[in-house]
Amino acid sequence: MFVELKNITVHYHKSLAVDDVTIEVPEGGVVTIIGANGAGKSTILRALAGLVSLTRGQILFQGERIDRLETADRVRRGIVLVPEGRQLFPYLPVITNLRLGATLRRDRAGIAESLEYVFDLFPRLKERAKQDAGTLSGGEQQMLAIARGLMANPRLLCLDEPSVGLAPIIVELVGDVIREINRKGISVLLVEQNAHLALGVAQRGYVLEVGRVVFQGDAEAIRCSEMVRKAYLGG
Amino acid sequence: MKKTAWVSVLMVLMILLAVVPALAGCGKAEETTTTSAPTQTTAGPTPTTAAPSSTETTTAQMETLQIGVILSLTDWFSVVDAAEKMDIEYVAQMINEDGGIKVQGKSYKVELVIEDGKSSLDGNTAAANKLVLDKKLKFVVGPGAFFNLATTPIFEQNKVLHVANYNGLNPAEMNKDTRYAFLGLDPITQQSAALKALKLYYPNVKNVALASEDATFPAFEPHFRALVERTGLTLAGEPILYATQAEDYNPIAAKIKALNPDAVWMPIGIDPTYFGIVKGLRTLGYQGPITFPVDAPSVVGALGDSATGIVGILSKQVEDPYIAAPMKRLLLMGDPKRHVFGLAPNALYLLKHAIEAADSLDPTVVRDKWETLTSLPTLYGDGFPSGNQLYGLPNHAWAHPIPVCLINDGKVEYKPWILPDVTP
Amino acid sequence: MSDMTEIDTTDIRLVPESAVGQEVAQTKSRRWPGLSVLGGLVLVLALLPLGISGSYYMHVLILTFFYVVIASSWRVVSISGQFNIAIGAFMGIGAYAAAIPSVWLHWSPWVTIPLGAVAATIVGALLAYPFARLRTIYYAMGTLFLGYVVINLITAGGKTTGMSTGLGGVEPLFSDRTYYYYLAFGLMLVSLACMYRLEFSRIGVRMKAIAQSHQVAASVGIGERRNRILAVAFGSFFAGLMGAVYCHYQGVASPNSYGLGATLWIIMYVLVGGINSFWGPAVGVGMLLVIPEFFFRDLKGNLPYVTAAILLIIAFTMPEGIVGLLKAITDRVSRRFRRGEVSGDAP
Amino acid sequence: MLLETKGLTKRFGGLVAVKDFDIQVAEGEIVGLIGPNGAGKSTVFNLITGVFPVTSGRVLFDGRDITGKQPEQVARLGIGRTFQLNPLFHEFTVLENVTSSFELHPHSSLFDIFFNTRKYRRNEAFIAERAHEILHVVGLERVADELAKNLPHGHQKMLGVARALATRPRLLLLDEPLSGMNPSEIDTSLEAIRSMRDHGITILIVEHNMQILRLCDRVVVISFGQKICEGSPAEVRANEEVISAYFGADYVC
Amino acid sequence: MEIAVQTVINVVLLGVVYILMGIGFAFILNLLGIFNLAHGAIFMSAAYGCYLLVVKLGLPGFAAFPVTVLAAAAFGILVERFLFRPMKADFNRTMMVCIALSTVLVTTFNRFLGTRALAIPPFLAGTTGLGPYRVQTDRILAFCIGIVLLVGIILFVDRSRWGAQMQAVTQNREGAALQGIRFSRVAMLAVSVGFGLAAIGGVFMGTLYNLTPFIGDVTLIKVLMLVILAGLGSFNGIFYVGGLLGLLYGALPVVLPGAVVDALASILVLALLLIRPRGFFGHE
Repeated sequence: MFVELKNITVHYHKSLAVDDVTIEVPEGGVVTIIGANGAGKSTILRALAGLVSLTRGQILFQGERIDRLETADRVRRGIVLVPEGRQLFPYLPVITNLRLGATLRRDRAGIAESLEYVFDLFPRLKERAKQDAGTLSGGEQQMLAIARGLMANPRLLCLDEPSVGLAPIIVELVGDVIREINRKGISVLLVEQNAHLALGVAQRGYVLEVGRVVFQGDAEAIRCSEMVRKAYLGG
Repeated sequence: MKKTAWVSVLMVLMILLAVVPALAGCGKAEETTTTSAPTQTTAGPTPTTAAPSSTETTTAQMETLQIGVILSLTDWFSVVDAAEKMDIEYVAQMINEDGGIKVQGKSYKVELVIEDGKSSLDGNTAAANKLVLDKKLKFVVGPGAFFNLATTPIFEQNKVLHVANYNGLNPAEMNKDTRYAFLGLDPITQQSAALKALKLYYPNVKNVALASEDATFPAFEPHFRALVERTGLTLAGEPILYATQAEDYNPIAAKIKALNPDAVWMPIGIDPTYFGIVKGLRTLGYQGPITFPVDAPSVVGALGDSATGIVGILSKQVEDPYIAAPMKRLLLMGDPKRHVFGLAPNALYLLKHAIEAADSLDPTVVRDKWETLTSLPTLYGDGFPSGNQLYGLPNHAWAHPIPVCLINDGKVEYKPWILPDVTP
Repeated sequence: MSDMTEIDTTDIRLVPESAVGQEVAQTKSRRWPGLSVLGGLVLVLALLPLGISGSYYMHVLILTFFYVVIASSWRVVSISGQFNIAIGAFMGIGAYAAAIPSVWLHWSPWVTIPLGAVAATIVGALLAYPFARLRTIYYAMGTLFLGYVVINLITAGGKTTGMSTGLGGVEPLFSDRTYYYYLAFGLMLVSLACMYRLEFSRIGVRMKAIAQSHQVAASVGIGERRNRILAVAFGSFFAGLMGAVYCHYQGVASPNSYGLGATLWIIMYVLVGGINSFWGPAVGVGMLLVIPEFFFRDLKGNLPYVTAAILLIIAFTMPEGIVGLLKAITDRVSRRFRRGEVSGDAP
Repeated sequence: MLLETKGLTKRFGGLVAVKDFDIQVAEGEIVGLIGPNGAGKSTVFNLITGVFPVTSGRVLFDGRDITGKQPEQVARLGIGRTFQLNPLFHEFTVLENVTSSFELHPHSSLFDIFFNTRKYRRNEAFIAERAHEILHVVGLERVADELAKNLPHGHQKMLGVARALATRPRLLLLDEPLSGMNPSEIDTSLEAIRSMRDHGITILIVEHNMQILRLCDRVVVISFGQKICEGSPAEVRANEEVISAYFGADYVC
Repeated sequence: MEIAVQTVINVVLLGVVYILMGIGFAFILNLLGIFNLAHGAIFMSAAYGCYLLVVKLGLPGFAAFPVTVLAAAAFGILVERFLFRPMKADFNRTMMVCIALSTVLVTTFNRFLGTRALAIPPFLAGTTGLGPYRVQTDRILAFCIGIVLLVGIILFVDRSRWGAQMQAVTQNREGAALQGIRFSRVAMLAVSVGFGLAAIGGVFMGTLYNLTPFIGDVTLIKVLMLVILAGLGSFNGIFYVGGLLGLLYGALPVVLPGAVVDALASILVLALLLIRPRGFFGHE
């Protein structure tokens, strides 16, 4: 398996946030984690990125244990998190934000190529390259966040709630972008509470409830599961 | 409610902290032969036998007289007082080499008990309390400057005779009720010498600009104005005041220069401020003479080429041909090139002679005798009382000849010492 | 603040009254050992002058009493979430409000001391009003400059304040130091009692609530501004009182004692002792003021190295201060004890 | 109407977070305010309770204009609230969280508190008792002595409610009370909320969990700071267009 | 007229020194969240260090200057690693550590060199004509070096890789970590640059003015004023506010006596702070 979170348990302060969760992401796949607010979805991504430490369990990347590594070393291996709330550098121009995404890369040519790629993907960013990131609209900021993540040349891109606060039209666009990224061979781990968006792009999904996986399977199976519909789709 | 356990532990610790030293204090109190009642004026110094480890066999037989010293060894005033500590120790050594303090046929070896005044009134209070209450001393030298504000009440209350190095003219430091307060150097006389020297070596000077540190200046102001008048000069403009704690003295220098005076007179301050202003004045192209209390080598070292046209007072150097014998001897006891303020040492020197003149170790007796004396030897030559009217005390403040030097182009030229005017 | 609400007794009681009563009784009995130790300490300190009368230790202890109160009053302000770097200035306001009338108008110390305390309280409360807008680091820095301004004003005050040299000739209260000892000791006991009462009553709860979340506090009706002002006024009252008494004891008021340096050391006393516990300031003063005076007196100029070393040791090994560490230890012990109990009960 | 807002508008810099928002809550109702994340639901709460100053518009509580009042004054008038994030005094125990929230009923004056008068002691005893009762009601009695920060998420949420109840509100604003709860917890919570209403507390709930529809008498849907529809749960659920546009098509299927 | 010209020169020079110190302080504050109360002590120690190198070891001034600055920067790395990092940015603990560090440095220099006021010998002795006015050559030199450094810092922060990383960490620490920026390295860099800039300020002050173990205290207050007034996290603001403080402390003493200067300047600063609690140029 490409990336594997094995029986991970995470505590925030002293309270249990993620309890014995196992998640697998195949190479080149799109996997989603859905669940209500506070179910522990973001915590899983933060643990994967190395922002919080595990209480128990392992994280494997191509069979290698990475749960003790610094965030930077995980980024170097290609695990990149586009965090919730975007976490941009608001007082730096768009272009610098993008270049900072490539902090660990040394190949000038490769960086230039990536830059071209993200500008192709998001032409709006090219127009606003000199503008401070904080002055962008919500949708543009989300694009910038994704673009910045792509600048690191990721192998697994983790997206945390990319649809939050976006107009429906833009949400559609985010879905398209995720598919496009995936087409390039980048695996995607998507955390969403917009189940529609998530299940629309993912091949496989996990449903999280209070820190535990309560359901997993193909996107289609989840969509039609009675229990999930009741709890999360307002059925 | 879980708190109780640690509260108990804490309390036990605190009790230990309080009780152990208290017991130690009691023990000490029993050791000393004198009682602690401060009213008992007959209580002399603690005549304990000299330390057995003393290597000097000649002094081993002498009894010891402990004299307290308060100097600020830490914080900002240590720029002045750290040097004083070394010199006062040399003076004590000098006195001991001469056979100590002789009272009623007995010789007492001087042993200094130096306390740190921490450059603050709080620190000086603590130091004075330590000397008076803990060491039960009856004679104290110091502190210098305005720190006497804190110490004088303690000494008065405990009838401890104290000789301040110099003071800030605050009535709380010395007034008609502070009968145990003596002053090693009346600071006004020092400045009278500065003006006299200025007039002597720069006869063309008609007016002087007065620049001073602001805090102590108000007390000195009338006296300084009188001095200027008495010397036959006038003040150029109003006095220029500055704060001690500033980085850049160039604005002050610019202000002084704008008055366009014949000479600049800086009576109160500490070295860094003097140097800063002189440096500023000289870079601004001011050519006139400047007078302030200096240590010649320090000035040359710190100012380099700017050290020119300076009329210095109080510089004590071995190569000064006019130097008084005791001062020369003091200089030769250590590195003769060192920076000597010579104020605390002088106070100790005065005290020694006053005690010998009174032939008693009772501070009250010494005081009574001292009030009748009109001449005492100082490190600078013969001393004389000054400011009897000002302080309302007979012969409590003393003055002495003041060393003078001229510094031009980084070269020091020593001049005959000047006898200052007596302050009324 | 009128009290209009009657207790509504019609509410259904789900918890039997006896259970509540039991809890209270238990608390009381557990407090006894602590109280007796405290009483013992008070007794020892009250009798000490018999042994050390006229000794230097008396001065140190008087100073200790002063600083225990001042450091505690800083902590009282801090429990409302205000890191006030102007406590020295309030002390200074108290001191000068007492010293100036005493020196220039020859008022009796019995008038000037309350005057100093009241002046510090009023100035503190008035200044707290605009500062209640500031929070966290902005508050700390704002008060830092406030202290700086007060000291600068004193320093620029001309002859009235004696400028940076200080104002000498403040009339003494007593001629005998023993009286000062008892005065300082008594004031410390009263002040600490007041502060204890404040902290462990509903007022203290309000202040702590604000410190944790002013928004949540507001949502249950705890006003942020008024409680913060109250905390500052309360703290500056004791700081001002002690400043006033201290300047009469010393005979001088000097800006040096109230400046940034002095304030930072007061804060250090609290941090070393433990900012989160009532007895922290007292322990901190003991650690940084009393211990060096008693055990390292001969170091003189090297003394700062000792205090620096103490600070470093505390910072590295005891993030919560000395009392914090003791508390953690006793907590762990008692928890282990309790856990044993519980597991014994478990089926 | 117990609570009424008229033309409520809030701007943060150039961003309009809430625009011309009107809502009415009648005494004894449970009203749901639903919408996607970032729609401005919590901002509405903060405007009602005075945390943010209102840019324009008015807030009326029980016929009184409370626009521009400080949060603690609003609380005094009888509006309790919970918070979505950081809803607690973390360093207090669960019990202290509740007792410290008894600020308004019964109220002790500074004098009473400081001098520990009979009245203060009586009040405190009453508070201790009531606090236990409230904890019993929300099911936190067993963890009364735990520090609030050590509680699991769901318990923290319930503690937030307990704290709000201690102010004895006439109107209770609940900010996402169900987030982070598992289905069984949700059931108990819904039950608890319903019983609060039965005790005479009017409730306004912000939620994006659709299960809240089971509870509400009326629902207001908000998106991008604007009200897009209002009505009974059934009506709102039936409004296909709105739901699909803002919640995704799957909500309808 | 002449006094005006001199005042302008004083204001500019003082402003440059304040800005250098302020930027150094702000680097440490913005990145590590540490109010480095030992900044003044570092400033003073560097001045003494340079004095020792020149006077005791006989190094030429131009060699001693960079050596001092590099030594201070190296010291910064040590301090970050062994004093600041273990404190985990806890405000109270870092405060204790900073005060301890400051106490040790001040006491040490006071014990061993504090017995008299010293001055670092001038780099270029004498004065230079500036039109009809004369200015100390060292002041001109210091001014030029200062300006070059300021430009260098602006370029470093705006253009260099490290500068961008530092800004990124300042603006969003977690976001920066997610880009693979190692906080510990950037923090180390910030502290060492901060100490280096303090050292530059110290050497300037030691050459132009005088040297006592306590010069740091006065400067620290000014730097705190500067950083707070500029606003936490602000970089550009430091330049404006540095200029303002230079103006206050360079020009006010010309028109006002003694302690009144400090009183007035500090009241002004406090008033500004109360009007704009978050500073004038800070973000948000």
